[in-house]
Amino acid sequence: MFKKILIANRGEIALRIIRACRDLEITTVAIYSEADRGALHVRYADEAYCVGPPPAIQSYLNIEKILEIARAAKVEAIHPGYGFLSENATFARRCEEEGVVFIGPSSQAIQAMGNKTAARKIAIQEGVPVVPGTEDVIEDDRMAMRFAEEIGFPVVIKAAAGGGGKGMRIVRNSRDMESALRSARSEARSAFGDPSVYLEKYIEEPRHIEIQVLGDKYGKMLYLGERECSIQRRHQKLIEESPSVIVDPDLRQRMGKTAVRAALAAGYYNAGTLEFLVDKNKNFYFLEMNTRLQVEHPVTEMVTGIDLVKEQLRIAAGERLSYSQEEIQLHGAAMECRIYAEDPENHFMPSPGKILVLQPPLGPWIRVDSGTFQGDEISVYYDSMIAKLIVWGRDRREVLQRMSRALDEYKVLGIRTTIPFHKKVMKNPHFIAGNFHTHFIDSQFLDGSTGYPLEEEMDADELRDIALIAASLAYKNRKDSSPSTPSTNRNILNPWKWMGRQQALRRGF
Amino acid sequence: MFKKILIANRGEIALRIIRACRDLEITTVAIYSEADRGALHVRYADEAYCVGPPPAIQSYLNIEKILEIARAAKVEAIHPGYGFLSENATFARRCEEEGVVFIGPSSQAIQAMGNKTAARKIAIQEGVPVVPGTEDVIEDDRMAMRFAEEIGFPVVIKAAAGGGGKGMRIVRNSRDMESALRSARSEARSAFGDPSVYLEKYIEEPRHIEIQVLGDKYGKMLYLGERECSIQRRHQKLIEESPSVIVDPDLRQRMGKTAVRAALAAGYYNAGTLEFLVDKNKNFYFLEMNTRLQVEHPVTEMVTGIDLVKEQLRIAAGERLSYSQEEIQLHGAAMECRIYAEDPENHFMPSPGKILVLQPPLGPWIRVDSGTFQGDEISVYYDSMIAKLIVWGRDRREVLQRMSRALDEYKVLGIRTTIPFHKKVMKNPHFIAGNFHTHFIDSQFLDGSTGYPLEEEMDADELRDIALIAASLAYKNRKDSSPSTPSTNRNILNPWKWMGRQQALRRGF
Amino acid sequence: MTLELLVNNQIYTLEIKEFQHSVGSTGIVRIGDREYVVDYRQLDPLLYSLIIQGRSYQAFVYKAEGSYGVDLEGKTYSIQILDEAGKRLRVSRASTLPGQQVISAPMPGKVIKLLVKVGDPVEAGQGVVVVEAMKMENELRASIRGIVKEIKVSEGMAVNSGEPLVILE
Amino acid sequence: MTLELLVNNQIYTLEIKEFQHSVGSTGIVRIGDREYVVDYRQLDPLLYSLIIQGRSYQAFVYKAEGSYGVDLEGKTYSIQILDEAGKRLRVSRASTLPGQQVISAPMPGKVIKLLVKVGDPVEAGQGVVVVEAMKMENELRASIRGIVKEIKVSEGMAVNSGEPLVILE
Repeated sequence: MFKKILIANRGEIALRIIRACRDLEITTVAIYSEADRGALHVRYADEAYCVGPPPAIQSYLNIEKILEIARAAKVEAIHPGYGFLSENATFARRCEEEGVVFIGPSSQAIQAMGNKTAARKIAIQEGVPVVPGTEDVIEDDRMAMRFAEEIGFPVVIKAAAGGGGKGMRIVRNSRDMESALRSARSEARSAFGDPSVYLEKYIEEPRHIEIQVLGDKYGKMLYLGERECSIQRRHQKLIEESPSVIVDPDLRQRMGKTAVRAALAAGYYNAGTLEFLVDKNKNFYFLEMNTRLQVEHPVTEMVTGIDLVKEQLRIAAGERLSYSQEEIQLHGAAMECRIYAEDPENHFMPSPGKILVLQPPLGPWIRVDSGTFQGDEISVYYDSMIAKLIVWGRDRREVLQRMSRALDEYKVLGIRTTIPFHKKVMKNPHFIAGNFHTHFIDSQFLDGSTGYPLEEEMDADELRDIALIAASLAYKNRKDSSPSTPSTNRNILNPWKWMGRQQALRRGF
Repeated sequence: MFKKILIANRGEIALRIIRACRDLEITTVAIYSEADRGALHVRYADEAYCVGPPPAIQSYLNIEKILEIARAAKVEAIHPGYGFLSENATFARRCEEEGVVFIGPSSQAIQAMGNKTAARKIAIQEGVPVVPGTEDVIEDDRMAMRFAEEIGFPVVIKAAAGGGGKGMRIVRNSRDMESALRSARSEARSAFGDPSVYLEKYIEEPRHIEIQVLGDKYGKMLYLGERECSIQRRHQKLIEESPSVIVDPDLRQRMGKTAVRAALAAGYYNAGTLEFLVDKNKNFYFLEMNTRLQVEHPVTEMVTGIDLVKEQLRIAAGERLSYSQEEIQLHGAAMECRIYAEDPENHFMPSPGKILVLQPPLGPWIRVDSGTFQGDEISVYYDSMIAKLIVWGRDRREVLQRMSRALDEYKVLGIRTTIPFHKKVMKNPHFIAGNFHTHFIDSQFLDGSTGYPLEEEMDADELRDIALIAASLAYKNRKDSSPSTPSTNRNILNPWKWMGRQQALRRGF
Repeated sequence: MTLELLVNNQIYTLEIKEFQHSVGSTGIVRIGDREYVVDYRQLDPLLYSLIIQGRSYQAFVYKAEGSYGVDLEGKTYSIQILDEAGKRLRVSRASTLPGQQVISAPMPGKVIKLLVKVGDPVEAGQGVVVVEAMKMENELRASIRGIVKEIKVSEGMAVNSGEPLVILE
Repeated sequence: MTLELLVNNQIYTLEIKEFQHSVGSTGIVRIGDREYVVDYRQLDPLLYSLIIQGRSYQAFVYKAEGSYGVDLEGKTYSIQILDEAGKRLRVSRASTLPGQQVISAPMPGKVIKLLVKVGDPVEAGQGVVVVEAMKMENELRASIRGIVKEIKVSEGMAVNSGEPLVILE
């Protein structure tokens, strides 16, 4: 096993990796941008080096500077976490060239599976189902029509040059095809300067379900069940769980074996994830592969008992996977809520700022993977995800109850977070019943004017009175304790004054 | 299920019960002594009522006052936690009389199994092995000799009137019997005014292993594996784990079935624990039954996935256990370290006071059941246990690694705790190998003069230099920020001053 | 002691009586015709425990932009106390022209796209400008219906928190 | 700036240079012939992050009984800074008679049992008095060998923290 590694990341995932390293008594080297000097991952690592100015492109994405630190600190390996350089084939290759182990797949495997089109080709070769589509740009409208009839309506026209819904048209029958092609091309031209479009089968209300695989360098590849990731907003995952309510043992095995086949075909090792769309009839279609650890890896860890980061370290160090597919059993259910510094009532607008109070929930079957601390300043330079709340239960019902409780206990003050929104989702009858798809959040919760309004409290009047009382007592205390200094905002917050006053109170007993 | 219950306890176990109630949407009523007005359990409960002055006898043990609150708050049931009134048959009976459900066994079962002698009689009737002994006082020395030869040496002579080792003699062969009896009687007379002694088989270096049982009101009784509780100091448990390294599936089944038989014989329902001594040859002897939830219940929860507090609530509400013995499987391994406010370097002397900093460990497979908070004052009135740190792993080795890591992360400042002592135990080769017994802590760690000295640091010199640097920077900051006010101790601790200064620093970028 | 408090655009009058210790004791608070017996304890600079008619509450109270933020059972209230300073503040705040809306940058970032130009009519809820921050593009919307009066930035410009971007009328 | 610090009964001289910001910056500290380049940041009233020659440390520093308590990697140091006030303190503390030990109550509690009487010889480590607190009986022990000079309490008496119980000589 390695003696010393560098973690080329920040935030909760850097903490997660440091914890795994500590378990294995591996010395850790953190890197930090100038904005992150006080960050938690810097304090938790054994060593820490500044990697550059705040913008990621000058720091956490600066390949040569990171390799320079790796050389100077004499590390054996680099863990990229997720995001940043984790799926960067150039970085993986540069590590290989420098003789530093990249804790992930080989640069060739990243190249093969990291590119969506290339991965799709490998998948098709291996007989892995993909969303049927023309792949190439449509030159001839009649060919498009023939193809649509072949794969069946509805189909979707997509702009070849870009995304974000621009130049996209859903076509439900052959009558609409011609006009849809025309308007899609015109929109694509004005949005991207290129009218090219292609055709794909439209999966209605699909679920986003992914398979976790784990493979060593000796050709052993295992699947660790699925994760249900359909709860998204702005195409970003909000809530993930394992198992999925719609995946039965047979489907799990079929998807798992398919995923293993595709990963093996790419010569893959390390932890990896194959993303699928699943339609109402439980047909699954390969979307893409993430050649790295996922944000939502904890839900798989909770149901399998396998520490994925430790496995990544072992695999990278050349160890063999020590168990078989049969030994991987899913126990109970797990769910993750991502805590973003965003305002759900204002279209999930980022909410950077100072965290005045941070109280994570504790107690049974609660896991918090957090990258922040009370007093921390959430900066505008990086991702807004500040923590993940993961809950395990014997079944999904227990998970939902426990998650509600944990969300209630979780206090993050000073910034807006997605916590109140998650509470609302936990009470949604469709969500509770397991009936949802990738458009669920927008279709159920979006309100045009305010964004995603939160639930109204039942006992709003009484609560409001209590809030008024609390504010007035705070105001009174401030006045009582400083009659001479008129209204300096900070006085109320001076902890040492009240400590003295508290002692006076205690003596009063 | 109940709509509202009262929790007749404080500290971490009150929190634990409130959390289970919140999961089940049961309204909670806390009671608190005047010393506990600011305690965590008061804030986490839905309702809270003062039960009396600080001493437990006037508050948490005040049966009638508690029942008065229960009536006024209109609760359906009372959870006693552990300690205090949890094994008090009178309290259970009074609850029954008042028509409030006691969340525990019936008062008769407490009476039957709560009394050590009565429980021993039931056990013998049921064919449960107990430590062989004369039970009655030895009148005739020759009978004692005959009995000793029957059960085999070594035997132990114990004073009938008391404990604490006074009047106790271990006899290893028949030659020493007569003089041992004489001196034991004389010591017993001078210590307790009563020379009566009795004889028991002496179990050398035994392990303390207990079986968790769970029974409903309809005669279904299950065992949930064992807990290894041999790591004790002053006869109080420090570290518990499940499974025990010496318990194989066969022994587990035999002990489990024995425990179930004894519990059923007493008409028991609720969660309960049967304590056994296990000798080197894996013979087990029933010691006593705890007719309540145990402090160390989380290790069983972690390996079985069963929420014992929720089960207690369900059983008390008259629900049936919903699973069978076969469905109870132990997954992986779990360990608990009890965090006491005590100074291990000074004979585990209590260390009450103010908690200046409290940072529990977070991350994968870590559970913290805590009853305290940063700024809390650990009072002298109650038990010194302030929290429990529980860790799960795929096997014991993983648990030990993770526990070491979690202990390193756990910061409790302002008082002394057992955290550094636990760290030392985790590194002890005998403990790691699983070779220990109930005298292990004293035989391995006790040093006559200082108590239980902690490990010396390897890099003590360098660390000391860093500590000196930290102290001098703190001193310098204090001087820099308040040149006019000479050395008021609190200045350094004013958080609002440094916040302003921090902002100045940030602008300096 | 009598206080006027402003929350959700409504003013409440509170009468506070009989509290003896400044960091914890029992007293009475009247709000309109509702009377509360309040047992409170300040446990932390920001943390208050209140027991009112047997119910236990945990409130975090902090100063934020001239008013008190109160977090209570996961709900956040913004409460202004109308003492003399507060009343002055209120008056000065009212100086924003009625019917005008200034769309400001909610955080430091970069203007990615202007979705309107001066003179354009906009509906309430319509996107006006896109600002990038925290790796995300954030569309800022109009909260009133009106027309674009002034645009103070151009695409690609870096902006600071609170900086006005677009003014609607 | 040069400071004298006392830890574990040894005095160290520290020379501190070049720190510019009071809550975080880089500077040099010399201790004897050892020189450290220190990059530090105060993150909290009690919490310091130090990076020294690439190694990252997290130190909690708090005032405790006239000296600084420093928690570093789970180890606690008690450090006294010998400024003028500190030196005076040190002198006044030295007034305890040499060879004498005052056994005081470490916390409020009740005297359960006196294990010695005046004139008894005691060994270092021998139990002298039993005090009950936090549900436990705690045996207080002699740290020096000597004889019992004075007993200031009787069995059953309630005692406060720091109250002298037995004096040995």
